[in-house]
Amino acid sequence: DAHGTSACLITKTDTNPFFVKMREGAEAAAAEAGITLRSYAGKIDGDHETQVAAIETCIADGASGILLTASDTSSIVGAVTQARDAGLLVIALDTPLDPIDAADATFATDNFLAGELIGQWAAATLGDEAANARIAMLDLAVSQPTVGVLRDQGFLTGFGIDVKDPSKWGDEDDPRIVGNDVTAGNEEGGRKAMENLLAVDPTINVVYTINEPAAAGAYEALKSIGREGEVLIVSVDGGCPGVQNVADGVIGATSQQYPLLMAAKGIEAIAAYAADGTKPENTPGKDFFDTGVALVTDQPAEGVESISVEEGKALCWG
Amino acid sequence: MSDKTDDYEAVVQASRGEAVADFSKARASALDRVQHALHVNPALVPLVVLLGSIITFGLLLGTKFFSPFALTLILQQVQIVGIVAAAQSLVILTAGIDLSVGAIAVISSVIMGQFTFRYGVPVEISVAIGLLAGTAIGCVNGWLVAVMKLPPFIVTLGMWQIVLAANFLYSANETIRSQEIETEAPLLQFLGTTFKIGADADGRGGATFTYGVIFMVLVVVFLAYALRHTAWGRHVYATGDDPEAAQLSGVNVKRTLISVYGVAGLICAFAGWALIGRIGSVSPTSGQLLNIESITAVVIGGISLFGGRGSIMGTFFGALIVGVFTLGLRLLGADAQWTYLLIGVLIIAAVAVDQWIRKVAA
Amino acid sequence: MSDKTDDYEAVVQASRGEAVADFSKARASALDRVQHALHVNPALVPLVVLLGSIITFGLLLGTKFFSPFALTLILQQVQIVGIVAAAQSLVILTAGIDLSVGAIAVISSVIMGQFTFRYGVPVEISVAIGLLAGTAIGCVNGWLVAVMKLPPFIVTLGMWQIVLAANFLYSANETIRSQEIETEAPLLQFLGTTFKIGADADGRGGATFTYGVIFMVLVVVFLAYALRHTAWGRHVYATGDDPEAAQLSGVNVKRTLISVYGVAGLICAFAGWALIGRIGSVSPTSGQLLNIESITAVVIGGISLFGGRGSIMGTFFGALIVGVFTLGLRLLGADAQWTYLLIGVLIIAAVAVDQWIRKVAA
Amino acid sequence: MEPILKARGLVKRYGKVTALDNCDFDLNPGEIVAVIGDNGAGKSSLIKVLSGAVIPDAGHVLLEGRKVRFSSPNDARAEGIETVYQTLAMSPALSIADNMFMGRELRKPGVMGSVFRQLDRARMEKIARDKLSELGLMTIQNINQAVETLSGGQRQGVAVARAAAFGSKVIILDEPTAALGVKESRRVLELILDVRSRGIPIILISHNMPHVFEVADRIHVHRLGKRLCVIDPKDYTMSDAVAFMTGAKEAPAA
Amino acid sequence: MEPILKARGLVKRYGKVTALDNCDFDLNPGEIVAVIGDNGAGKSSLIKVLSGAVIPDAGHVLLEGRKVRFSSPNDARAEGIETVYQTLAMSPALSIADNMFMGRELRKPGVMGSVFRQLDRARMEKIARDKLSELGLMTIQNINQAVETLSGGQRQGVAVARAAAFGSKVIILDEPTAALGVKESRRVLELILDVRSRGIPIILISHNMPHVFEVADRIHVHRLGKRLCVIDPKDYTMSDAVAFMTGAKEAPAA
Ligand SMILES: Nc1ncnc2c1ncn2[C@@H]1O[C@H](COP(=O)(O)OP(=O)(O)OP(=O)(O)O)[C@@H](O)[C@H]1O
Ligand SMILES: Nc1ncnc2c1ncn2[C@@H]1O[C@H](COP(=O)(O)OP(=O)(O)OP(=O)(O)O)[C@@H](O)[C@H]1O
Ligand SMILES: O[C@@H]1[C@H](O)[C@H](O)CO[C@H]1O
Ligand SMILES: [Mg+2]
Ligand SMILES: [Mg+2]
Repeated sequence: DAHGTSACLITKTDTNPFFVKMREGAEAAAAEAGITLRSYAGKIDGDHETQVAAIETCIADGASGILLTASDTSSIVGAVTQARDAGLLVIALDTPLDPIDAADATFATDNFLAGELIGQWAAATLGDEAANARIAMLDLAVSQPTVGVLRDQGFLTGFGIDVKDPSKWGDEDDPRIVGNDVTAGNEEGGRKAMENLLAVDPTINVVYTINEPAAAGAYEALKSIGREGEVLIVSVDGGCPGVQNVADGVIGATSQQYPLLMAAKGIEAIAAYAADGTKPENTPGKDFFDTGVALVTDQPAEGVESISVEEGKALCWG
Repeated sequence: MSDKTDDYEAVVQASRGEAVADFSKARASALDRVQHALHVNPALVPLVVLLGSIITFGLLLGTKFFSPFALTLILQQVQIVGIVAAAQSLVILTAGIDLSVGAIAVISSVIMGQFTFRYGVPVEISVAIGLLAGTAIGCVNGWLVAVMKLPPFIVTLGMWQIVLAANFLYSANETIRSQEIETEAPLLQFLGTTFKIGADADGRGGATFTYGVIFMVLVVVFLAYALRHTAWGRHVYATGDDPEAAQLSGVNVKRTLISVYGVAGLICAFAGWALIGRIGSVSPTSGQLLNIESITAVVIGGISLFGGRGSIMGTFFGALIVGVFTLGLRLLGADAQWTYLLIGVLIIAAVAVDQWIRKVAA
Repeated sequence: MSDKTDDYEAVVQASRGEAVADFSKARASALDRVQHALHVNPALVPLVVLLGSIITFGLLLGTKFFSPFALTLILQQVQIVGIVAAAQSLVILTAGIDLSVGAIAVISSVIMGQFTFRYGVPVEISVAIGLLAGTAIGCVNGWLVAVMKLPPFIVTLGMWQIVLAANFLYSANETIRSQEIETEAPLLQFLGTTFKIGADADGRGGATFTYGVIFMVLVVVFLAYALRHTAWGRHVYATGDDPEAAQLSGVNVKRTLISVYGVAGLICAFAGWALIGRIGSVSPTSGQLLNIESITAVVIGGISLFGGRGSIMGTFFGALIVGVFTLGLRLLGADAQWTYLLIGVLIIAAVAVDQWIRKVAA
Repeated sequence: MEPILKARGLVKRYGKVTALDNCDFDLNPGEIVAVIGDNGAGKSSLIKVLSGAVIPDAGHVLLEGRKVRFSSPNDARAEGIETVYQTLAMSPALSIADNMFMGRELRKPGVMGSVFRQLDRARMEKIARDKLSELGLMTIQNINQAVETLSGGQRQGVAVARAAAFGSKVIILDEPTAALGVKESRRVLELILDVRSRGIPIILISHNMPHVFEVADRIHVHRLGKRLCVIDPKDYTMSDAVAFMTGAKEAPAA
Repeated sequence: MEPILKARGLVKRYGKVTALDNCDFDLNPGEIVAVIGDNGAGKSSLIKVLSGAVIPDAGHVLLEGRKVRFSSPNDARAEGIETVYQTLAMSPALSIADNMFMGRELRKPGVMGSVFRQLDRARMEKIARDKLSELGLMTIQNINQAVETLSGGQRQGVAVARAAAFGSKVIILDEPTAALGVKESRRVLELILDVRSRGIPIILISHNMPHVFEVADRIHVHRLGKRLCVIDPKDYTMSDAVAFMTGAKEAPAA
């Protein structure tokens, strides 16, 4: 009986639909398992201090476990250790900690892989033209948070471009890259960044975007100069509006991740731990539990595994 | 020889027609004329800076920058900030500040979208409700400032957090997609409607305008008129200059303040509408930096944060200066981080130049 | 009967010892004493609000909140904001504002870390260099405000962007991991050192303090002393009250301003050091909200944004009030957005209560 | 004769200080009443109540026998009471014309005025210029120059001209010559007499005894927040007045 | 006799306005010089140059024959020149004692003072209280009350007391009685005479001719930004002075 058990969910923000859905998923699973769930979130992506304070609050609150999507994967380790020392089960969701075993378990998407898939798809779709591609890179923020770097570098790797230092974007010198600009992960930023890069080079034909809102903004910029049909836009997330945008041809392909699964798995694990102290296991062969990533597109490319928009819609999260 | 019976005041009794104090009219040099022009029209300095930077980037970048396409692109990029900064100018002219402008814009756009899509309210009415909501929030700000006499910084800091949180709670962070709006409620995107002048046969290049850009210009012109040519405008300046003096000399300071914050809220709500036009969709996460960006435009435009001095045209030029620099630096190849840094330098430099020109001219 | 020869001034010639103006001493009621206490010690209002909110949450939450562990946890959670808010108070007392505080704290911590790890500089020297860098940035702010006479809002807005971008460029966005610091340069984490009072056998529960918390208290006490008991402190108040009058009555306003911004920079650099202690690692993305959070604490603490009025103890209580509300609301089960919304309400309410108490008492 | 302006039992407290302590006041039609008193006696507080700038804690004001409740200076102005405050109450950054017409701006005739609410600048400037030169108070180079560019004396002059131009029932002047030079003060005194000759009564606060005795019809002596007595300048000397006001001599029964 | 303070060829322009137009000035040891002139004649500008508050565009100032370059009021104060400005220059939120010692605070003796730089409040308050009562200017209930709680007249008194207490070489007073009542003005005049009897020379700006003629040893007539003439009050009447100052009469050769 899980009565009296409580758990915490700490997300990077609760303004990003990704985390909103994750929270809804966790709430539903918690209600089912009879667990009380408290949710916390940073004010902005990268708001690390609020997450530390949240962990402390969970300890004070006597929670059994914490589900955490860390804003700063290595800085948070101290607070996580404190929680584990206090007897809480800490599970990293979506974003692995650094080092990964600082958490009791990790249920996550492989963000580099997510980027790699759309990179491979874009290269395969262009075929020989990939050699002459004009690529715009729409990243997250000048502070270069890790998700953004992993997806960006994954995309370039998948596309076949040398990424130089894989821990930062913008140091590449491949002439096919027109430039990097930042979007704050929203439509407005996506549009402005796209416009800026189009002013540099109006012949851009491949656009990497950090997430689907940024992709939607980029599309508006292209539409306003009448080039929306001639450019490949790729993105990451697989939210329902994003998948719908793939269906509508706004986005060519997107890498879908599964926050609801992460949340549900996390709650299950905490319930089990509270009941008899068992800890969750990793996906065989990996040092975390991979909740998977799938490329969603209706124009499958040869050699790149993908699912259809129909399938994507069935799995989408918001 | 002096004694207290001396009726010395009689000396001046006769000379009633004479001048008491007069300014020397000599040296009406070119410098004088410049100074006078600056006093009468404080927006001249930012205009000079704007033209200077356009010319500089034009020389450095050639037609890449100096094309109808790039120049009108800047207008499109600054339209939201420009509209919000017009609202911000009003508030700052009264010696206030409004940190909630961005939050008001966003919640208004969310209300327009959610009323249309969640509740099925006709889109015209939803837009009206959104505009009303923005105005209402502005009026609450104004009431707290004018009647409760709380400092504007605090009132709008609190309101910012309240409105933003309410926005996320209400919208459940859901985006309404561009394609849905286009088919079901195109009026929401009305201010995004584009028209081109001088494009090529395929409709590419050339000057591109949107109704949002036109709207921004109209707001600025309208406010410039209202501030300069109506009693309300004079009262706004007087309130910002010295609220106590304004009250004593017959201005209803409370009403003026509430109207200013209310109008600012309305303009921000329009900015929210224009935002839908610009990004196509209704997104509750937009507009988070609008407060800082609008204040930056106002200050670069030469309006004093202490109230009562400056002109709304200056704000318009201030917004354009930031736009010109941002695009210009990107086209010159500065990366995002460097651009961010250089805009910081620009902010300080623009104000320093402004001070310097005024000092030299004075 | 009147004529101008009447030497009416002679009437008052004799009565030299008499009082010119005197206050009625009647009605020295309890209310009067409250008013006097409030005037002499403006931090009383936030103290009352603080105690009231601790008691309220204590009643609502019982020992979950009202335990040494939870109460000292609040201290730990507010330490960084508390230190930065102390710096912010100084600046606001001079009628300025410092938007760059967070950026200064972060770049200082990055410098301490990078000098130690990238260049192999001994950690003591790296810390000193970090503190110096913070001070230097503060002095540049001060110079721009005092000598170039630019508005503090703009100077520090620009500096915020410049320092933040420089921080990202310099650090290459690299975090220095806690584990490395612990083994190679533990001095960087010095202010994070914990000690417990009254913990159980396993070291759990009980009151937990860190050197950072102690440091915050020391900074506040030190500044309270300096502001109240040294000439420099009086000059800070005079400068904020009326800079022109201060200058005319013998205060070196420029030097005072530069020293204030410089000291603020130094304190922020210390906050950067404490930040390493708190989060374990050196992370260039921390501290982005410190400017707004510190201003909030200052204002809730009753320091006027117009300068010259208020006390640093008030700021300390202000920071604690926010900490108490945040933890209390969370423990009560409010989710993040509701907490933000309620903090927004708190900000406005705290200032309204402050105004009201002063009005009633006056 | 029924006073045009009458106050009874006015009380105004600022915290511990009682600025007005059950104070009475009377102004008869067509007369100049001077209010004299020590610094801090409460003279400015009294006229602030009469002009609507301060709301009294107790007591009432009667205008032409009607009880009036002013809650702002605008209310008093609407009744024809114009005031020059000790602090002048001008907006430094605005022009002389703007300041003169603040709160009672003239609009253009026709649609421009009624629909677009456009100010009739030309007309306001002309009137402002006329008023200033008619009163002979000063030569202003440019009616559009900002008030902050004027000297203290010039500002004082503009404030007085504004009151004289618009006051239809009562004009109140709080130390209008304090900052003025000999010549400028003289002009203001002449102006005061001019205004009275137009039949408008005036309340004049001043510390300058010769001026007070020269122009006042009656003198209200204020002491410790209340009316001590009212004297006729023809019956008493300046020395008497000063003695009453400072408490050196017993005041006559009011 | 060598003047203690001497200025030659001072020029100060504010934009188009020339506030000082090649102005000279002399103050002899132990004397009271009054400066009179119309509003806007440049009197305040002159004394702001002499007291370091304004740096002149041209010209120079000699103190006891030495050329001095004041770049702030502090420089002038360090030389023993104290000034009461027309605007008073007080920090409203600070106490009377704080204001009196602003910029020259006393520190505790011993380590507390030298290392911890602690102010000696008790001593400063005592001195402030003594100075105020010694000058008999006013009764202050509490030396620690904020200046903003004082009436205009009381503030004026504190400012004058501050200058009188610290001025060792020259005391400059810019319209010190403008806002004061009869009794309070009287006190200030007595104070001025007291100070002279201590051998300290005084510069007094005033629009009050009887006061000027009562206390001044010489009168500097200022007109259109420069010294028009210097007259001895024993040789001329007030009417003469006013006539010179307003330009109604030709001035005597300086
Ligand atoms: N706004 C205020 N707040 C607090 N006290 C005030 C305020 N206004 C006036 N007082 C106090 O009320 C008393 C009367 O002030 P008032 O200004 O009416 O005097 P007055 O007779 O006009 O003096 P003066 O001749 O110096 O102008 C004084 O003690 C003054 O300090
Ligand atoms: N800071 C300033 N900026 C611009 N003009 C100024 C400034 N200070 C003084 N002036 C101008 O200089 C001239 C002389 O001013 P000043 O104050 O010296 O006159 P004053 O003789 O003291 O007059 P009053 O008797 O009215 O005090 C005036 O025309 C005034 O407007
Ligand atoms: O890490 C997260 C998620 O993977 C999601 O894409 C939302 O934005 C990022 O910050
Ligand atoms: Mg008065
Ligand atoms: Mg003067």
